[in-house]
Amino acid sequence: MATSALVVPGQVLGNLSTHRAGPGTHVYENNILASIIGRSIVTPADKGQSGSSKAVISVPRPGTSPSATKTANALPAVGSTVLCRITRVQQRQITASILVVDPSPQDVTSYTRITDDDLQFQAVLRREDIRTHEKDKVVMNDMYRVGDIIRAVVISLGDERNYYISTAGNEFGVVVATSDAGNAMVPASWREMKDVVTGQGESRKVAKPS
Amino acid sequence: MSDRRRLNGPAGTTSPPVFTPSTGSAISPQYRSRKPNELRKIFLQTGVVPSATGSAYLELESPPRSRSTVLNTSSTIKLSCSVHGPKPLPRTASFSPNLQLSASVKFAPFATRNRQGYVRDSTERDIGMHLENALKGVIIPDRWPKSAIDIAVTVLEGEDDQIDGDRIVGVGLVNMLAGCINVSMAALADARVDCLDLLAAGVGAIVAGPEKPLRILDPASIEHEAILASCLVGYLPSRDELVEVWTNGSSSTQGANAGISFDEMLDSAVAAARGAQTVIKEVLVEALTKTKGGTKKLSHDHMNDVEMKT
Amino acid sequence: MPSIISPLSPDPSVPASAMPLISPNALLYAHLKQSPPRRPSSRTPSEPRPIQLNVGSLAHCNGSSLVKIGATTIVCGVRAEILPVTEIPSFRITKAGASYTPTAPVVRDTRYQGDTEKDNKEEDEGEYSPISLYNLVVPNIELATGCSPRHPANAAPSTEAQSISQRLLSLLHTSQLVRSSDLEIIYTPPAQAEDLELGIDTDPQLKAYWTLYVDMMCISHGGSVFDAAWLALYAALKDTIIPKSWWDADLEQVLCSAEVADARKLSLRGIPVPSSFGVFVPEKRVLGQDGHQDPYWVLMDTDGFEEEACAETGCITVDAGGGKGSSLILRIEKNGGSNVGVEEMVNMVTLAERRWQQWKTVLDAALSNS
Amino acid sequence: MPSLASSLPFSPAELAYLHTSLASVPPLRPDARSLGTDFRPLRAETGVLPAVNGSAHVGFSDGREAIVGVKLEVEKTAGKKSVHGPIRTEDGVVDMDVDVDIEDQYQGGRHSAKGKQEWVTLSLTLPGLRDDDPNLAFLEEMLREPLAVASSTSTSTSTKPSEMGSTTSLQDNLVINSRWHWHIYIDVLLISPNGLASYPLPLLSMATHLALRDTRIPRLKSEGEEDPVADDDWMASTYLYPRGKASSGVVKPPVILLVVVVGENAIFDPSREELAVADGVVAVSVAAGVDDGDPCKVLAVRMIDTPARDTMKGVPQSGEAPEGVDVPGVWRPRLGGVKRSILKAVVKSVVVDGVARDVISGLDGFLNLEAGANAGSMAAV
Amino acid sequence: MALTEPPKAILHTLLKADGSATYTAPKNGYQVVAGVNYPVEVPYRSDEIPESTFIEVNLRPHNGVGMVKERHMEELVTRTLQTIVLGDETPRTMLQITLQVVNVESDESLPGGVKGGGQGETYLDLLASALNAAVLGCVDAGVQMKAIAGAALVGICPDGRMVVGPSVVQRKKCASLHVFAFTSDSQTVLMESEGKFTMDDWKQAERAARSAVLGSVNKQDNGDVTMNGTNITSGSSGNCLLDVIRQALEARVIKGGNR
Repeated sequence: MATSALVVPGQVLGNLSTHRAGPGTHVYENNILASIIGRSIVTPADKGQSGSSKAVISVPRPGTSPSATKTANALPAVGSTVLCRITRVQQRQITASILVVDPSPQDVTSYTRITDDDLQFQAVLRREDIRTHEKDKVVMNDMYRVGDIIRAVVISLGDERNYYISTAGNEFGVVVATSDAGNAMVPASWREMKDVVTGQGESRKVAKPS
Repeated sequence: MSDRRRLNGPAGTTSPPVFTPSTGSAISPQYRSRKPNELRKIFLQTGVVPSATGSAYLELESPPRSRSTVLNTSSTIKLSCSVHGPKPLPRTASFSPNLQLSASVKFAPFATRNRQGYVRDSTERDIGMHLENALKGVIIPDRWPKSAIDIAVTVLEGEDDQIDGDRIVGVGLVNMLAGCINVSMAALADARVDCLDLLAAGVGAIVAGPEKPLRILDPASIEHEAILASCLVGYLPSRDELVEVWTNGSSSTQGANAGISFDEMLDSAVAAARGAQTVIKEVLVEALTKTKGGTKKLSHDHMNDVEMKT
Repeated sequence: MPSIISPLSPDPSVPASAMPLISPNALLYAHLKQSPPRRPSSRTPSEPRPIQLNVGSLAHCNGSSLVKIGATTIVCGVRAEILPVTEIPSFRITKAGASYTPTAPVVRDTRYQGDTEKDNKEEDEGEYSPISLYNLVVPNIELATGCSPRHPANAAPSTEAQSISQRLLSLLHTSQLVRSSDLEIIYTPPAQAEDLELGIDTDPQLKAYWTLYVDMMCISHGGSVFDAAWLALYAALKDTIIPKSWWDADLEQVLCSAEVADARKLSLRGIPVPSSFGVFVPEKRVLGQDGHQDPYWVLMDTDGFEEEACAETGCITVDAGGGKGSSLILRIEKNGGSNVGVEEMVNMVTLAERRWQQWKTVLDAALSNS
Repeated sequence: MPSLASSLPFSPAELAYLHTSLASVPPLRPDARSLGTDFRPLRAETGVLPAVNGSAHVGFSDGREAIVGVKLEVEKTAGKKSVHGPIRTEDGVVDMDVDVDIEDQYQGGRHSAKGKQEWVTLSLTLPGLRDDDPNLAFLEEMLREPLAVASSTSTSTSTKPSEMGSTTSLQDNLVINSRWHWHIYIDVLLISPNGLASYPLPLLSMATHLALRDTRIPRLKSEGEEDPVADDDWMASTYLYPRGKASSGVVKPPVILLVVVVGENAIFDPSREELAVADGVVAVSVAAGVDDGDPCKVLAVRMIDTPARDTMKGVPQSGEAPEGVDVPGVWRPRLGGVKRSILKAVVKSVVVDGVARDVISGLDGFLNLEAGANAGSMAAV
Repeated sequence: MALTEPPKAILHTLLKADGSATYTAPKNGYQVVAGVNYPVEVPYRSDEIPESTFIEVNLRPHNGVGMVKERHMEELVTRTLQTIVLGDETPRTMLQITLQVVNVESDESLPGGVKGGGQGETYLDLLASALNAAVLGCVDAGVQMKAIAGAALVGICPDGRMVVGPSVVQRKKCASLHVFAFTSDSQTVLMESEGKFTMDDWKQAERAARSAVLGSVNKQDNGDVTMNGTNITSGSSGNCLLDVIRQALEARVIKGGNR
């Protein structure tokens, strides 16, 4: 198959004996068929992987780098990092709506994507998943406030309404916050963010800027 | 008909105009100018609704009618479809590891000769169920767990149907469903939803031919006196599988007498489906090449325009 | 979309591409802050989007149109149905020569002197135009067609749909677009001799009205839906043909001739053209860093994204075709904020007139080749 | 019918077991029915409702029941001249819907003897389900469709108004004269423990079949173009579907059979377990041949969504198998549709192998063809 | 042009509601009763706004049930209140306002049997009264607002004359109708004009409405107004809308006590 031929769902791309199926394809009677329209890409198998040495055929979705396994408006999977906006802070848990899955600098999201809270997937951050140490002495209001943008990792598909996320670990926590005075805030330490205008500090669980 | 959430017409009931048989141009029923196995020209375009995940606009054109009379009969079909997903499940849904697909069909009030109301009636719900059944057969549901996808088809112009009265029944409805399946598949492909194959729908029919019944593809109900039996299939070409079958009209078995058997009618419908699929595949591939590298999703200033053929 | 370093968080791990999702307000501010101010859709604040128009493409309608303004697509169909006068509750026909005079004392203008003089005379509808009294023109917009994620398919009409329908109806009535004389079906009994002795009057009687159902389906919701809906309604009414109709005395019924040659067009009064605008006010948290003084921008013809970020919105409907020097304003609406006052309105009217010219050229082009 | 909340969803292991047993040749059915074409016993009776023209009550062995009532009313045909809507004389109800018939030139005089589809109204009610539920609309359409289909392909239209000719459909027999016709109302009531999840289509179609066979049309004292006046002597009324002595030359209403495709096998009268693992579900409406020798005719075929698509995936012991490789004995939700060849075989088995004829003749057993007692349980065919 | 006859406003006319008011338009036009409940639990989780107050307005016309026209007016009143109500003070709560039209000046000149207020009639006349009643209700319920808003209806007759608060018959004869709503710090929060008019007509109408709502232009420079009811500077002897509201407040606070 030409490396970047235009394919349509149902088009045979290769055989299971010679290739492995990547994203955007499915298998039927040990043939690999395309499952979306796009350009089929054959990426040689990198030796390091324990898997078999066969090349991977995949049909990437627009707006994502060919190698990235995720899709443009992908679904959060277990282990993917997500950016969420906090909508509700309760005693035992925090509800947030998932905005971006696996944020990477190259992917380009259209500016017309609608960001209403009720149209996004909902996630729940339980009290004991907020941080790794002193799990029981967590004071919710010192960790997160409504309206903060946090970076977290999905730990389970959860029940029919919510995914379960966790911010245990330094690189997870608040990324963008607004102070009570309504100004933007800049991270000051791992436990505190400082108001840009008034300089007044507020306590948050801050994500370590990478 | 006081619908509280819409502007209502006059208090009394209005009725469609009654036309007198105009002397000069009594319209002779147009006979089919197409060959028995020739489909109507398909005009398809994707990406008509930028804010949807995927969308498509389909038009089945019929040879241009003389517009000499106000009451012109046309067998063109114009459909628009938009796909929204993957969306979070509604609150009432139960847990499911698969993608929940819901499809619906709505006639525009001006789509048919008799004005349709805004509230969905049983014909639209029936076609909606058919469409949902066909599309559930083509998607791969476990790729997107715990999410829902909404497919909404709007019928802008329906085929004129021989049988008068306010319900569209007969071949007009079957052609409408075939159009809905094809436009939904194009929209799903545009939305990059994982599908097994490029599903296509085709209609085969048995018509009262000059001496013995005739088998034709893509029948337009205006062009035939009596349509004895019609058969619609939703067909997966690469798997040679049928996800949707809807036949009505009696077909005898195994050609016991001069009648055409069920199997032959099914094969003619599959041939019609294959023909439709090649056209749709061309348009999708050409739409892809027009937007190099498939970044069509992001460029918003240039909109591939939608012209509606008269 | 120009890649901009988000003013909010220098943290590179939050990619610029996520900005529109995290804070649309900040993104719009970052674009407008540049000089000259540009919008994410690379338009200047006062630049409207191009309009595309197709007319007369639906078979089962008396008149139809398709309008595309940027990402907003609306298909409009006009259906004419007959409303016999007997169906109107409490309707009394008076004998007077005027086509109809419900018992209201208002005498409509004299109607039947020569027709030619009527065409250009901007005669008025009088207070009790039958169109608004008996709902003879019924505009309705349907947004539940899956035209945007916020409008799911097959839901009951949302508040936005009802608001747009009501605004269309008000503009239709106040601009007196449709002449009620176009919608009347008059019957003049043949003046045989014996009728006079029996006292049967041979004056023209009004037997029925034409009712125009104007249905608009919003295929794609891309902001400023009211503008596109009104322009679609206008183009469809312009394209509408009313078949020749007469009252059949013995059948007690209105019959029509199916000939297009006999049919007639509607003569519409003036060309009202609405142009919507939004007023963008950056949030305090975004402003805090720059201390920018000029807090708001007026964006003409807002698209879906900008409409979401502007709390204060409005619309000006002008008709610059009057030829009486300064154009006539038909409707001004503004709500949701307190930034725009009388002064800004003045230059916005000039922008509205420019939009009027833009629509005029598009309309003439479409009508000429349809 | 999507799998509404069936009472107890099956586990992947159960589904795998059921699928392999049903896919084997010959199919091993969970309720030990020997052949794929065996039917479960059902009990039925006709003439159960007093104030109707025809009625039937059918019950299946798994507790589902259907009661059907058929009523006929005289209605004015909306001809060219009618101005203000038909007035129903039978029970004095003035029906004001303005039914102005459009005299279309391109229609030609084609529909003089033919009936209109609107004269047949079928409504299905299931307590507990909203009446605008798409599934009810789908079922109503499925039941009404074959009735409207001319029962044979030859195009000659018989002119005998009320006697069931061999070539006309139901609505053609409702014509009284050019100005009046009968309007037939078929009301179906379904009583079922797990709602529509048990695909009640065959039960409903058999009940409708028996009710229509039991329907009697009052004899008209008026002739020709006069306004219809009915003879109130019930014994003088004739059957809508006349019952000839021998079963030849007699047209019967259609019956809908539900066929489940598992692997290569076609399985009839599927129970809940068999439906749960179906690769495809096909509903075939069949009309019996006019005289004995004739094979049955297929009136309508519809494919229905199979509940096996929305099920959980089984996890093999030996860890996740690469996608697409089928581990025997591990359930995988069904993808795609039914092979074309298998579908043709299914329709052929319904019509040619005589399953339809057995079912229809079996149903005759319930009708007291002569007279007298009606209850009679139908032995397994 | 001074207001001929001031509107009437009475606070706390209902007992059970958190706040209530009755507003009667001049020339005994519309009379609207507003019932306000604030702050209340938001019924549907999807309507809840995490950082602000959800405002819901229900408008009941005098005859029959609310149709499309009433939905549009509710939307306009809601958006106007959103500009003046400090929503962030009480996040995730609801401000519910119910407006009931109790009296309408009947229009005898309508052709026999045709009731006024039909679908084809304008909605601007009721909009001004509804907005004033809503603001009065919020004031009585103690809703936290950054300013008070008032609206006035102005009609322009074919001969160019400005009529503030036209009666039903006058409205029928007007070439154009205008509704303007101003906050007490003299910003315009709502403009609704329909009919045929030029730019200077519109400016004149705006000035007339402004003086009807805010009183004459030369307010004392520090913005506050002498509370003795007779506002000499405005020379309009206290019959501009803000004065009416102020008098109603005095009646409620000083004389009425907590009735």
